[in-house]
Amino acid sequence: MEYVYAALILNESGEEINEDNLTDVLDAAGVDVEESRVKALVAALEDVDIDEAVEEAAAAPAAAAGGAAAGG
Amino acid sequence: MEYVYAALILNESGEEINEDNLTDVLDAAGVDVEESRVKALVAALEDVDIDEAVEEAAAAPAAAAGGAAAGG
Amino acid sequence: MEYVYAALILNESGEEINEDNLTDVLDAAGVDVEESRVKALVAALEDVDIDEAVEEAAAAPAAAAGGAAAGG
Amino acid sequence: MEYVYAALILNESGEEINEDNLTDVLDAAGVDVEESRVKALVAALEDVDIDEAVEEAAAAPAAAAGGAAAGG
Amino acid sequence: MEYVYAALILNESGEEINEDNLTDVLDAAGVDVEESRVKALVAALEDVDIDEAVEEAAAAPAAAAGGAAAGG
Amino acid sequence: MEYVYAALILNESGEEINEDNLTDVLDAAGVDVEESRVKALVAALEDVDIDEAVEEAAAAPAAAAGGAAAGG
Amino acid sequence: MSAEAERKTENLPQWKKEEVEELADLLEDYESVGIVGLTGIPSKQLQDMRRDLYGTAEVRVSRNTLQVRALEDAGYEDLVEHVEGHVGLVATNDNPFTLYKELEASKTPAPINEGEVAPNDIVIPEGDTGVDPGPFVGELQGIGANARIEDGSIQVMEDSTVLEAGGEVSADLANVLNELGIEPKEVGLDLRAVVAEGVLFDPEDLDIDVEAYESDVATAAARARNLAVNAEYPTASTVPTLVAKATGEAKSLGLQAAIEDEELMPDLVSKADAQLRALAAQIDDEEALPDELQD
Repeated sequence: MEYVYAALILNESGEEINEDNLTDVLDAAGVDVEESRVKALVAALEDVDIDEAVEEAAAAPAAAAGGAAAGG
Repeated sequence: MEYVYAALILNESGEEINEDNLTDVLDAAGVDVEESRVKALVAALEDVDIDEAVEEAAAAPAAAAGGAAAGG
Repeated sequence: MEYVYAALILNESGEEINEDNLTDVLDAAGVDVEESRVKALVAALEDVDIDEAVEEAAAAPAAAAGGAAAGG
Repeated sequence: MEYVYAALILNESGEEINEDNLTDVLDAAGVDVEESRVKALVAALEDVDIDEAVEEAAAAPAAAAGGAAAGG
Repeated sequence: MEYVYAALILNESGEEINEDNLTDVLDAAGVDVEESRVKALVAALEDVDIDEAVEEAAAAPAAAAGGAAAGG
Repeated sequence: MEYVYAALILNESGEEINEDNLTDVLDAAGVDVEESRVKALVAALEDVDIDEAVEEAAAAPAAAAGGAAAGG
Repeated sequence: MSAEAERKTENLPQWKKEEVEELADLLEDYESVGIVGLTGIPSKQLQDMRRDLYGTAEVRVSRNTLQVRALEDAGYEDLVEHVEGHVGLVATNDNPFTLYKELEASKTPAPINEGEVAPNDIVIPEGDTGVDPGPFVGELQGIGANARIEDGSIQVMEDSTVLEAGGEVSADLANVLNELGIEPKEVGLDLRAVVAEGVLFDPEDLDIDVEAYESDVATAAARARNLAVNAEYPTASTVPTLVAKATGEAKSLGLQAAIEDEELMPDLVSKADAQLRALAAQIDDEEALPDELQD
């Protein structure tokens, strides 16, 4: 998921989510960057409203956290 | 959440989650890094097993995708 | 199921969901296409708002996946 | 989701989920295929048991259907 | 969490949530105050509507279960 | 709730939750301290397992958020 | 002692002077002073209570007129109106709320006599009275208890309130209660009012709802958690939630954008499957669907 996290950081910092920026972030984190994944990620995010997608998760923030508990 | 995302990238790449590495990742993403927040995060993570936290979150994969929204 | 997936791909690519297009997609996937089924599907989808159905389901897989957990 | 749909059609027709086959299906559907996404998809699916993933989702099909109904 | 409690007291008393005030409150409580944590808190709270943020559930594991149930 | 927050700080710092300490914390926060409320809080908390109550809140914060009776 | 107080006591006989002085010392030595009702406490029990309170509070009993004088001299005018009936002074350095709790906890049940006023509802509890069949069943019925003979003894069929709070105990009721060993009174030092550091507290003020405070503690903790998580302030207790939130966000984005990530594939596949089923659910024609999608 490191590629997705990298995109999320760029989204918060307001930088463009392009191949160069993603590669820089992942490089800095010591990730052995695969160019095709970066490309694919940029393409996948092209028409997506990231803030909206993130917000949808926020609707169930703990859902994730509480998964185990909820199952019990 | 950019600080947390950065920690999660480092966690996935297997790099140590320390002040220097976090700062590098955030810098690369164009984040105006606040040292104190980096410090606070590192300190907080000292007592937390991040893998466990991630795993617990993963236990409820779909919930994050909007389960709560559907319920709400 | 492959017939319905083929319809979903056409829906996303913006191509018309007609017999020719469905047959092309299924052919390309190595499916031994049954003409009558293609006809029936095209007719059946005429009155369906595919985007709506798909969107609703986007919320539901979560529910589905979570359902098991919650039930457990 | 068209890339995922394409993979699932191939999975059902019993064809191999490789770059060529995916590209063929998507091409036939009029999708402007991005090679990098195809590559990334093939790589990502390498260790995934698609049938298992589908079965898990199917384990709570009522939830999915019900979700849609409730939303409708 | 003592730093957060201190911020909440200041929020209720109407005093500014700054480093000096937080340090005073924590000092008075016998806390061995770490400047970086105080700074980090002030930074984190800068753009936050505290009254709103305290009411917004940050973790509601029950919601996850409910979401799934509602879907079913 | 500022009185309760003050008690929670003392609880975390390991200081005794008594009138003097509570008054000091609240004073430092610029609260116009009512002695009788401090006294009542001290007496009431003698019978409350604070750590347990805090933990319960962490498990079901949404439920707890409704409470606010006495200290508010 | 102030000059004014000196003057007030000068007309009293020597023993009274001494007693007022003793009371004055008591009032001066402690931060909080209150009036306790002593009605119905046998003197032996009072001795025990005073001993139990040693180190916490001091109880002094004296003539009411002398208590009033001592209170007035010491500036406790607010308490004077509570000096009525059989009362004593209580003095403590403890928190008055704590004192009230301790006094309430030390109360013990006691029988109630004919002519006394019920301090609370008097209830004959459901169950076997253990009394052999006989005229007692009539006595029970006479005071309003739902009683009858069953299985060879007198049974009360349901909890029966036989006198409401404030009612006067009749001779018959006192007899029945005595026979059953029911002690409806709570006897003990009954705190009527306290002045602590200048503030007057009534029993209603002092009767704190511990559960409400407990719920406040939980609420305060929940709010702090919410704030810390929503403001993304990491602490040992909020980091797991923040991590979960971040992974949830990444997952949500990944699913929405259909990002080709290994971790996301199972969820993407199930999402596709769910979409397929949702679409199939809208299709009426069986011809159009494979068997596995038909209802």
